[in-house]
Formats: sequence, C-alpha cells, structure tokens
Amino acid sequence: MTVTPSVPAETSGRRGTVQRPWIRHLTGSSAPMFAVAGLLLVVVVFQLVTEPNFGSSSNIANLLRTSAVPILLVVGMTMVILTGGIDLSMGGILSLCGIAYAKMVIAGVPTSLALVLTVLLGAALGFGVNGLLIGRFGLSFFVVTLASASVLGGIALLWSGNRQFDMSGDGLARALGNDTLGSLLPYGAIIAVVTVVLAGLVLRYTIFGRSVYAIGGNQEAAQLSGVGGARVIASVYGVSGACAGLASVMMIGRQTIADPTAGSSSIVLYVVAATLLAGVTITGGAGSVYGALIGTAFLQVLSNALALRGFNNSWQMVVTGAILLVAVYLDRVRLRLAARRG
Amino acid sequence: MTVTPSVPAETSGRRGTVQRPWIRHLTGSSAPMFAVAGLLLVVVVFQLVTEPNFGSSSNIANLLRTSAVPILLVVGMTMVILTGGIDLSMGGILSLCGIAYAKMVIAGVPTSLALVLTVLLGAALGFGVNGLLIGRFGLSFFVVTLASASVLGGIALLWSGNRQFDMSGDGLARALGNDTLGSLLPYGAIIAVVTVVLAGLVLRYTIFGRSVYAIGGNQEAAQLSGVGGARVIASVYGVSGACAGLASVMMIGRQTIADPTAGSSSIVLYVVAATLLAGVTITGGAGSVYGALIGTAFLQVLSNALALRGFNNSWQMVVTGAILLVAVYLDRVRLRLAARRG
Amino acid sequence: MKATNRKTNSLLHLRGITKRFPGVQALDGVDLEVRSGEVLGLVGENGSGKSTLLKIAAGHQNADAGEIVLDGRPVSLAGPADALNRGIALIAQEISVQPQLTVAENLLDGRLPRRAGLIDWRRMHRQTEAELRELDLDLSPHTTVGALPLHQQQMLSIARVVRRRPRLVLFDEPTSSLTADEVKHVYAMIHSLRAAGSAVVYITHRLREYFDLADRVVVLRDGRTVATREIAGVDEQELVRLMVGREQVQIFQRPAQKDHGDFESAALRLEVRGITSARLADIDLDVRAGEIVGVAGQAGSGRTSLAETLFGRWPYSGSVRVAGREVRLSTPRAAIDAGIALVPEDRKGAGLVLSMSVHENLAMASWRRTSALGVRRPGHERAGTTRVVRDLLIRTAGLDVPAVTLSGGNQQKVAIGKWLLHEPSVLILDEPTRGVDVGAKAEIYALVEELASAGLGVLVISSELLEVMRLAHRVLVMSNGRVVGEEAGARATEESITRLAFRAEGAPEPGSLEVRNT
Amino acid sequence: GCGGTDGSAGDAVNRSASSSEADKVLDGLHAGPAKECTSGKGLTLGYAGVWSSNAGGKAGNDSFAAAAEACEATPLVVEAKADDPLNTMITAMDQIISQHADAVAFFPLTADVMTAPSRRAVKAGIPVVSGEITNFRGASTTFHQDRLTAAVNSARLFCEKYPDGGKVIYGAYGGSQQDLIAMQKRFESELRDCSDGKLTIAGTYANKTDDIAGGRGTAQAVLQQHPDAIGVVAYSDTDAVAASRAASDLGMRGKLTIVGYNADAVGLAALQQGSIDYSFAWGIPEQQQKMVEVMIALAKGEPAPRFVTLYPRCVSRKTVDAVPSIAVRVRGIADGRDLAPTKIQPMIESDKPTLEASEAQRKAVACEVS
Ligand SMILES: Nc1ncnc2c1ncn2[C@@H]1O[C@H](COP(=O)(O)OP(=O)(O)OP(=O)(O)O)[C@@H](O)[C@H]1O
Ligand SMILES: Nc1ncnc2c1ncn2[C@@H]1O[C@H](COP(=O)(O)OP(=O)(O)OP(=O)(O)O)[C@@H](O)[C@H]1O
Ligand SMILES: [Mg+2]
Ligand SMILES: [Mg+2]
Repeated sequence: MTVTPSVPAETSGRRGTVQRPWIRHLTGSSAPMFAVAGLLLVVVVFQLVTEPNFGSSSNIANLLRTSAVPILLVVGMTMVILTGGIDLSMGGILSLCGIAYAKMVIAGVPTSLALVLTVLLGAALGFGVNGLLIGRFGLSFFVVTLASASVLGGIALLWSGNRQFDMSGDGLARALGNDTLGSLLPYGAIIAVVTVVLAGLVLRYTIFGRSVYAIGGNQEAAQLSGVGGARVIASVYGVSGACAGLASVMMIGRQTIADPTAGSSSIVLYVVAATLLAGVTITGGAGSVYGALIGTAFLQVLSNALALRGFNNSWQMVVTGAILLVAVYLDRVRLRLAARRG
Repeated sequence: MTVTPSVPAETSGRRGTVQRPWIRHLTGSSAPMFAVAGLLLVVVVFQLVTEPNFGSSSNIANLLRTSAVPILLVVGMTMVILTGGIDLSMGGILSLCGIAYAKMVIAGVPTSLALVLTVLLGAALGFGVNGLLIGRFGLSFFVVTLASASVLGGIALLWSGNRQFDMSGDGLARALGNDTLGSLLPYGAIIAVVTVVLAGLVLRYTIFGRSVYAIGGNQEAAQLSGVGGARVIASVYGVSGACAGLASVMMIGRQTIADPTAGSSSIVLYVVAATLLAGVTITGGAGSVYGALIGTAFLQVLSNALALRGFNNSWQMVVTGAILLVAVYLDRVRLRLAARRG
Repeated sequence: MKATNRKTNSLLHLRGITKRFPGVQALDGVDLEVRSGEVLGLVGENGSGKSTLLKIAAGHQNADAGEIVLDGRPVSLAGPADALNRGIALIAQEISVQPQLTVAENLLDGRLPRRAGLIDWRRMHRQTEAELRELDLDLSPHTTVGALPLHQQQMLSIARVVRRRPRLVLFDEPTSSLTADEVKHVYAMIHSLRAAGSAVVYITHRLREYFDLADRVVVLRDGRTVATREIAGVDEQELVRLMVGREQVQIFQRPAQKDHGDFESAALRLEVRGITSARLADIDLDVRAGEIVGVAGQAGSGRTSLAETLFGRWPYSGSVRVAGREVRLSTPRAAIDAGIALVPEDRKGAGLVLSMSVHENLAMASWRRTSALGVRRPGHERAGTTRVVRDLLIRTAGLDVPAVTLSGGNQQKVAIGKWLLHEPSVLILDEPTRGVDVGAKAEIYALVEELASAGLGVLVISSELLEVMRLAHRVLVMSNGRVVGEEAGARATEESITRLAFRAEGAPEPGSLEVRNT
Repeated sequence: GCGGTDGSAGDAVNRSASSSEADKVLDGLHAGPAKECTSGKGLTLGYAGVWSSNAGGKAGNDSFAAAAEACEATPLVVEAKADDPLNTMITAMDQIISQHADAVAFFPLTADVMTAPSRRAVKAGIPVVSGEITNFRGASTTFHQDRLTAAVNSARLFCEKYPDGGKVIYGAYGGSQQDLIAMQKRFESELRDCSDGKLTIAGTYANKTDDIAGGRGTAQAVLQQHPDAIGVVAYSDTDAVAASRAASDLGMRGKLTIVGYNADAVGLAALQQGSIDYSFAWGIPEQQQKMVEVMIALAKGEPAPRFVTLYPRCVSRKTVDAVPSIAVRVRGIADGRDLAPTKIQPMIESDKPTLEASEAQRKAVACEVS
C-alpha cells in the first residue's frame, strides 16, 4: 500500500539549516497551537480590560465549570483523532453511561463504586464495540462510530424508559460536576485538567502514547514495527469511552438529573471542532492534547465573551465556524510555505 | 502513480475465470445494494401481510411524502461520498436556503423564480465555499464542511432574526412538500425519484459522472489523466448544495413554515447513514445512487413499520445503527472472501 | 555518432537534459535521439535516470536545463496532455489505471463515444470489443478494472496508449509484472507500432528483451549517456559492462567470502517448511547464522509475499522455526517477538513514519524492549539511537528532525537501523537499495555483511541481480509463488539465475523443481 | 390584524407590531393605559432564557426585555442552546450571576437542573425567581404553569362533546419533562372519570423535535391504526398541527376534534385557519411582565408574592379572535401598558404552592363546547 503523505510535510530545508528550537516551535507543527494560544490571550486581555466582571471569581468558576465536560471529551477525541480516526459515538456512550450510573446509584450501589463501574463501562463500550470493529476488523471508523452512536443512544433511551432521573441527592456526582474547591476551582475542572496532563504524559512517555502518533503518522509502518496493532487502536476508543463515562457522571452532577439524551450529536461535533482548532490534524499523527485544551478553552472563552456582550448563539456559530476555517486554511498555507522552503 | 487498492479488492483470480454477469452482481460491489433491497422486500411483504394499514393509499402517500426530503439530500450526499468526501454542511445550506426562499417570497419575488434562485444559491454555497476550499485548496472535507455547517446555520438564524416565517400561503412550496398527484403520489416524492434517476444518468452517462467515480477510486490517477480533479470535486459539493436548496423548499411546503433550524446535524448524520447503508462506500468510488435510494427507502419503511407497531424512536435508533453495523461488517467479510478466492 | 543520422528522420532529440532532485543528480546533460520507425533501448542500472529522462520527454516533469527538439524544432512541453497531442506517449513504470471504471472507459481514456452529449455505452462496448480483439486482449469491456489482476491492469494501461497510435511511445519497464505470454503480446504491439512508422523507446531490466526488440541501445550511467550502439554491434556482456562501468563493478564485487558450504555447521536461524498461502505454494527455506540468502525472481513471483508472510502479515499453513523454536507468525508483532525483522520494500509507505523524528523511528521497533512497564526510558533509548546513527553513518541534522527530511539512502539506513536495537535473529530485507544512491548502496552492503557476520540469518530480496549476487551466499529463485531453483552464491551468474526464473515461466518443467533439491 | 393570519406568506411569529396597531387591540381588551415607569432604574435584571430560534423562547426573551426596559431596568438575557439545553441553561444562569445582576429568573426547561445555579445566585445575594414549582425552595418567587387545569378542561371538553364515548389520541413530547408527564396522566384519569370509562386514550404519538415534520409521520401512523378516533390532544400546538396535517392526508380531519396547547403564534394561526379546534393560552408575555414586576420588587427589598400560578384559558376557533397576537402584546408591554386586566392570562398569587387552580377558577377558563 502506497501512502503518499497528502500534505508535503514540513522539511527543515535541503541545506540542513539548523533552526533554533523555539523558531522551529513557532513555524513547526505546534504553530497552530501557539497561534490559537495567542488569540486566546488577546481575547482574555480584551475581556479583562473592557468587561470588569470577566475576571471575577464567579465568572472564572463558571467558565471552568462549563469547560470541564468538554475538556474531558476533547481528551478522548484527541487520542482517537491522533490515530487518524474520529469517535462520533462519544455522545451515545455519555448518555448510556449516565443512565447506567443513575440506575446503579438508585439501586443502592455506593456512588464511588458506581463511578468506577461507569468509567469502566464507557471504556468497555469504546474498546469492545468501536475498538474491536475498527481495530480488529478494519471497518471504517466513521461508519462504525456513527452507527454505534445511534445504537447506544437508543439503548440509553430505552433503558431509562425515556425518563430523567433525579440525582440531586448524589453528593459525589455533585462534587464532580458542580462544587468548587474554595470559591474558584470547580473539582470537575481540576479533574479535567489533570486528565489532560495525564494524557499528555501518556502520549509522550509511554509506548502506547507513541504508538498512537505512529499509527496516525503511518499505520502500516507502525504495524510493521510491532507497535500499531489492533490493540492500540481499540484502546484509543476505549480511552475515549472512558472519558465519556467520566463526563457522564460530571454532567449528572452539573444537571442534578440523569438525562438519557445528555450526549447529543451536536456536542460531539463541538468536541471535534474544539479538538481540530489548535493543531490536532484530522489525518492523525500531529498535534497534542495541550493544543486540544487550548482550542477548547478558546471556544469556551469566546462564547462566554459573546454571550455577555449580547451576541446570541447564532453569532457564536458563525464565529466558531469561521475561525475553524481560517485555522485550517492558515495551517495549509504554513505547510505549503514550509514545503517550498524545503 | 502506483495504483494499489487499499482493500484487497475483489480479484476475479489470476486464472481469469469469467463469471456470469448476474453472479457477478450478487457477489460483486453491488452485493450490498441487492442485500438491502432483499431485506426491504422482506419487510414490505411482512408488513403487507401482518398490518392491514401498511398498504393503504394514505400510508403509502405518507411514506413517500416523508421520504422525499431525505432522498433528495441522499442524492447530493452520494455524489460527495463517491468522491471520497462527506458533506456535513447540507443541514446548514438547507436552513439558509429555506430562509432565503422565504425572504424572497415575502419580498414579492414570484415563487417559481424564488425556487430557481434558491436552488442556485444552494449550488453556489456548495461550490463556492466547500467546493473551493476542498477541491482547490485541498483542505480536509471533514473540517471544511463541519465549519461551514456552523457558519451557514448561524447565518440562517441571524438573517431570519431567529424567527420562523409562515409560508402556508405559498402554493408552490405546498405542492412540492405536501400535495399529492391523485391520492397516492406526492409531487415531492416524484421529484425526488426523478432526481435520483437524473443523478444515476449523470453518473453513468456523462464524463463528469465517470470522473466522480474515478476520483473516488484514485484521486491522483484521475487528476493525472486530466479528469480535472479540483473542478469535479467542487462541482460535487455544488450538486449537494443544490439538492439541499431544493429540499429546503420542500421542507417549507411540508411544514408550512420556514424554519432557520430546519437542517439539523442529526438530519445530516441520518442522510450519511442512509447513503452508506446499501453499498456506497465511505472511501469513495464504489456504490450507486440507486443503492443510496434503496438504503433510504429501507430506513423509511423500517421506521414506518416500527411506528405502526408502537415502537418508539429509541427502537428505531437501535435498529438503524445495528443494521448499519451489520451491513458494513458483512461487506467487509464479502471483500475478504473475494480476496481469498482471488 | 550523432552526425550520421541527423538529416535522416530524427523524430525527437533531447539535448543536454539535466535534472536534480534533493540530494541526487538524476540527469546530468543527457543526449538522446530517437528516429522514426525505430525501437531504441534505453539501458541503465537502477537509479541511472532512465525513468526521469522519459518523464521529461513526455512532459510529466520539467528538466532543469536542456532542450527538447521535436521534428527539428525546439519545443517546450506544457504537460502530459500537451506531449500526447504532439504524439508522445509514456507508459509509466507504475501501473496507472482508474480502478473504479470499466475496461472500456480505461481503454478509451476519456474519449468516450457520445450521443446527444451522453456517453453511448453500447457503441463504446462495441468499439472496445473490436479494439480488444484487434489487440488480442481477452478482457470484457464491462469489467471494473480494479477487479482485474495486476498483470491484466498493466496490459490495459499499455493498450490504452498504443491504440492511439502515437508517433513515439515511451515504454518504462512494461514487462516487469507480465507473464511470458503477455510479454510476447507486448512485443507484437511494438512490432505493429513500428510497422506503422511510430518510434519506440524501451526500458527493461531483462536484457534479453533489448536483443529481441531494439534496433539501437543507449546506455545511461549515473545520469549521463555513456554509449550509443547498434544492437547488432553488442552482446549481453558488453551491455552489462557499459551499464555498470568500472567504478561500480567495485561495489558489486563479492569480497572474498565464505561460501554456502561453510554454513552447514552453523546454527539454524530460520527453518521454513511447506509454507502455503494465497500467493505461496509449499515453500521450504533454511537460513543459518551468518548466512545471507538471496531471493531472486521476476516481479510478481512472490518474493514480497514470502517476506510479508514470514513477518506475520498473511495467513499461511506450514511451519516456521526461528532459532530452533517453533513459532506461529500471526501478526507482525508475533514475528518480531519471535526474532524476525523486516525492512519492507516500500520504504516511505511502510518502512518509516516520516512525520516522526529520526529518534522515534529508530527506537520504535524496540520500544517494548527498552521500556519499563510501558513507560519509556528516554536516556536508555537515546543512548541506543545515538549509537545507531553513529554506527550506520546516518546523515541527519539531528536525532529530533522528522525522518522526512532525510535523503533516501539515509532513510533506508534508519529503516534498517531500527532493527539493530531490537537484536533479531533473522533479518529480511526486501529491495534494500531501491532508489538508494551508489555511495549509500555500498554502505548498506557493508552493513548487511557485518550483521550477518555477527550471527544473524539474513534474507535479501532484490530485483537487481547484481545485488543478489554481490551479497548472497546462496540464491533462491522464485516463480509463481514457488521456489524453483537454487544456486550457490559463488556460482550464480546473472544468466544462470535468469534462466531458472524464466524456465519456470510458461509451462513448468518438472526439472525446474529438481534444481533446488541440491 | 396580527401577523401571519392573512393567508399569505408572512411572519408567523413575532412580527413587531406598531404602537397604534397594538393600542387598538389592547384598548378593546381593557389593558391598562401606557404609563411612565421608572421603578427599575439602575437595576440589572437577568434572565436565563430558551434559545430564540424557538418561538416560545423568542416570545419569552423579547417580552422580558420589553418589560424590563419599559421600567428603565437593564435586561440581561442569556440564551441556552438548542443543542445542549440543560448545560447551557446552567451556564447562562452562572453568567448572569457573575455579572452581579440585581435579580435573576430562568425559564423552566427542566426545573431541577437549575437548583445548583440558583443556590449560587442566592449565595451571591441575588434574589432568584424560579420558573417552575418543582425547583428549589430558596427561590424568592416561583412561577408555575398549571397544566393540570388544562388537562382537566380538555378532558371535560371531550366528555361534554362526546357523551357516547370514543377513542382519543394523545400527542406526547416523548421526552422526560415531569410537568408534561403529569399533564398526560391527569388528562388520562380525568377522561376516564368524567366519561365513566367510555372515553379512552387509544394511542399516543411522540414528537421530540417539536416540529411539524417530526410529529406528522408519527401522528399519521397512530391515526391509521385508529381510523375511528374522535379526537387528538397534543402537548403543543405544533404537535397538534402535525396531527391535523396527517388527518387531512388521511381524510379524517372532519371527524376529529384537535386540541393543542400554548396558543402561541403557531397555535393562534392554526385556530384561525381551522386546522386545530382548541388550544390553551399560555401567556408568555403576561408572565414575563409579571416576572419583571416581581423581580424589581425583590431587588429593592419590597414585598413580593411567594408563588404565582398561571392557569391557561381555553381558546377555541370561535374565541381565538379575542386573543391578540404575541407581537401586539409585546408591543403593549414595551409601551408600558399593563396586560393583567385583559385576563388573557389569569394568575393566582399565593404563599404556598398552588399546583392546580380551584374548581371555580378552572371553570372560568373552560372550553366553550359547540
Ligand atoms: N521525484 C523524485 N524525487 C527525488 N528523487 C527522485 C525522484 N525521482 C527520481 N529520483 C531519483 O533520481 C534518480 C534517478 O531515478 P530514475 O527513476 O530515473 O531511475 P531509473 O533509471 O528509472 O531506475 P529504475 O531502473 O530503478 O527504475 C534516482 O536516484 C532516484 O532516487
Ligand atoms: N496470502 C496473501 N493473501 C492476500 N494477499 C497477499 C497474500 N500474500 C501477499 N499478498 C499481497 O500481494 C502483494 C504482493 O504481490 P506482488 O505480485 O506485487 O508481489 P510478490 O509477487 O509477492 O513479490 P515480488 O514482486 O517482490 O516478487 C503483497 O504486497 C500483498 O499485498
Ligand atoms: Mg525507472
Ligand atoms: Mg517485491
């Protein structure tokens, strides 16, 4: 199988000019991340200057609380996209896991045990359904996760009997989804950021993590080096399922109900957009979970800012889409220039 | 240019055994279409026997009327998927075109002119936004159409002032979306089927149509032999935009209002699933618009049957997803077997 | 030489063509004249610039310098379409068909008969049927081309050019994936082209074909024209001498070395018994410690399939022992764990992750060895990869630059080098020097020999007979998925190997199987 | 004289009405005179609302802003998103809190969900006006929409109209909103009781997307199974219109009594065109005007009712002309006219939760059966 990298990847030049590391960072594959980080900074500073309440502890807590679930989902999605896939089923898994958690808690399972079991359920669904079909049988990730999203979302509705469950009495879920450490730091956000850092470490320092990049870079070569087997691909969907499982409990804590439609397809597409915004490339192999974090943070700050200025959802749709387009366009231009220089 | 089919494509064997055409049809790339057609037949017969209302003229008219918009969208989506892409923005285009049509009609433009302009607008959006960025600049179809879906949907909302428009007085739209020829045949369904046949003819009898297949099979080879890759790709998104434009007016006729949120992401994902169900492969190059029609018909009959038997949406989600999974799995098995035989 | 035929009927004259790729001077002032009605053989080693020259002549690539003179007038070719309009057609080395379209559409290549603007399939099929009959091709116009076996696809991609009767057809290794019958077929097409007054330029690695077809040959070496001869005035040995040139004979010179017999007492690294699969039939094979076994054969003879099967990529029946242990090679990982390493023939596609750094690529195959509980030990890894870069003289701007920035030869060294850290018992090299320049080639040969003498069992697959003969202590010849012959390295000659490979083509002689039961 | 009813294509929902247009209609209904109001001066009133692309959401957001501005308060309306309603409703509320609004209210999507942000508001010293009775007890004032009264009135309507009994189809949302489920249950039991079991719910259809296209297919399926049905009761006007379209296709419309809910723009137009027969008027503009009044009082520490219960008036094809369009009512609010005297939306103020209006109150808004 001939894999011709569709994008002439960045070459550091025939003459082998050795660039300083920080220049390489700015013009290299991390460029989109730094660009979005810069934009984020601009928006934050602008908001701080023009909007006195933006920096208030309650607004920051609000921002962080709102971001926790998307960030968790983005971590899982990043892993999947790094291998060159997409997980459209995260919403379905989230819905189903939320109902499973609620059913367990209502049946008297201790909440902490229920939490662990829910995360495991998410991982098992991702690994056993998507992972097996994509990694082992080689089916298209798009079709598989599209279909499993439908199946799992349907099962969530059936199992719940189309009902929401009142979970306001569940202290653990509330802690995860709602409560703050001090007045500023929601536990959920802490967990989300810890997950990002953990994922970053795993991606950098473990065989599994490097295999994820290798598969995204060139699946065949990774396989022929013994690191790109079905198991790694399956595991990536397992991780994304686990993230969705954890997110489902956070969502319950935030909403104080378990809702069988909690994970909609639009949440999933939002998560994909956030992941792709700052340098995780859709073809896999390039980008980092920190970039994904920055992309999500940017979208969140943006909608916070737009909402407070009275721009409604429609404006947010337009601006988000436009920024995504500009981001991929500029990235393409950067790669072209890099290829020409090389 | 090396042409190595990524899936060990069905080889008829080194010894070049010549099979009878009909056997080739049943085991060849049209196999999924015939399988789903068979399944469709089974469901229809079962329904006719067990459910007296199923064959009633009103139920058939209902089925056809409900199917018209999805079928139109599926035609556009098929064209795009045949080139190896996906158009996630069909919903956004549909919403925006619907508002454009309503605005024109309210401003006094004759409805037939407004209809033509709306279809042209859809084509222009597809060609000029998605087509240009994907075909000409080589950006990822997924990212581009994800982003343009958001932008166009947002513009639809902004332009409408977040309002629905009463279009119950519009006879043309009502004819397209609601009225029937005799008691059985909704005009919308007739148009949808005519569109399918037209698309089928274009795909088979024009150079453009053959180029669509060629690009899906091997984009680079197609470009080398002067098929004009960029323009064909852009045109395909234009066609899908035009289909969305026409569908928007049908939708207005059906709902009697113009709704800026008419094209949701879940409609788009439904359309993708319907397209992929019966033999259009997600990697492009294989499948036909008739297969896509059969896939859509199957999903529509299935939900009609389930609804008549009192199974709710959740069941339909589960069944649809499961059938899609089984379909792609069996297709993979078929290809494996074909490769082994070869 | 060039003075003699200037006035006669020079069709195309390439003058002083120069072309440079990153790191390689592919062509360096090449002159080439083609006359109407002749078949001109273009001879040269791998990488000598033959394909590049033809691509320039056919408008697929632009020369950095030089002149293209057509019918006595200098022209500049805007692209393949322009060249085709001027009557110059290239049949590329790689098969170029549109797999999703039918035989008829591919054959007519976009010039489809139409009625009222629509494609007239009936007429198209009738026309194609007639043409296929005329071309003596046993294909149905309706078949989807992707479903055809590769050799038929190749025939088709030839036919669709030839049918247009261009004035000049440039054949780049048209026969490399064809059976003997089909080769005859191509001959017939060339004869009819010539009879119609067209000229042909022909490249092949089967030297005999030059003698069958060509009127004259031009020999390229290292991107320069080194000789032009009437075919009647040369023999095969002379041709090889011209191709290889003195200085290059050096690298193909076998060092005084142990021969096949010397390994009989060495430990068995690899024992293959009766391996059969969709593409292989009943393969037996031994490789001993320190031994280099070469595998030769025509393209499509099953060499790559053998390598890939031994690396766990395809299901098989039969048994394999590595270093005395029975192993089941169900996945590449299982093969790696068993001690087998593969350097695949498609370096960019399968050998390296080009987007990742040199360090990562070198370390990848041994991650599982160098890590503790799945966590990498960067210091440990870097010590290893630094050593490999030093030992293999890999020229790179650093360990952390992406592998895509390296030259072909250095990329190949990385693809080999990654196995050094893993310490396998069997190393399989599939076309180890494809697209690698002369200097790097010599370094790779030295490296392979060093690894063998360190006790590895090495299996070298190559289409370059000189390479096989240079490296192997023993040469196996494959054809149609079988091992059909064996020669001791010292005794192997280009001719003896080619004879073995060809004898097995067509009707398999029972004797061909006996050859390997030495 | 309201938008979208003249039969031609036009603005279905909230085409803005001019003051003179509004005055003409509202004068006839005895609305209070246009008044200068400065009670909200210097106050910021927050409202976490439904996305404006939803007709009801837009009506709520527009009339809230109109009412606040009419009394010189600054409205801070933050919308939730249709995509992800519950999470974004929480976020909207939190954003209002971080803006230190002087009072905050929210739309009851799923009321329980708002407990946590409501607590945060109270903690930040911001009085909360809760949108729904099931929500948290710390709210200063709770607005409650009494769907049960509507359920009873529509059941009674059928008992009166069809003394011989028959089959009724119920159009449910199909989601899990508690108040909608309670409404359906109440209708069912009342129907059984008032007809001595002669009237039954023969089938249900669901329409989660709350659009006409979505309800039409499912309604048609169930109508086909029950060609002898005598009526359809739907949780929303949109859903009722969907059933009406399906019935027309089946040739059954003439035999059916179709009842919607909300009497929003879609419902009013449908009543005027005769595609549905009854609806129950939920006076979103009136509720928002009252809500703003209560919020201003709370912000200033003045007394305010603990509970405000809105019970819906039955509107029929005959009486629909007496109900002015939402656009007219929003204009009236913006002009400072008091809509309470119009009695479009009767309300009960109480210190304890009023889950259901009294018998007398219910009868006052019952359906006129023809
Ligand atoms: N597109 C390219 N980019 C970089 N280097 C190239 C490219 N094409 C050819 N080369 C290099 O130019 C040199 C000549 O290549 P060419 O393909 O013309 O050789 P050839 O004589 O046809 O060899 P073979 O017999 O193996 O086909 C080789 O060193 C090759 O690696
Ligand atoms: N058991 C198998 N089943 C299916 N496909 C196989 C099997 N073994 C090999 N292949 C496919 O066949 C390809 C090799 O076929 P090809 O005819 O091009 O080369 P080959 O004959 O194996 O090798 P070479 O040309 O190097 O002698 C492999 O790359 C692989 O894709
Ligand atoms: Mg070549
Ligand atoms: Mg090979």
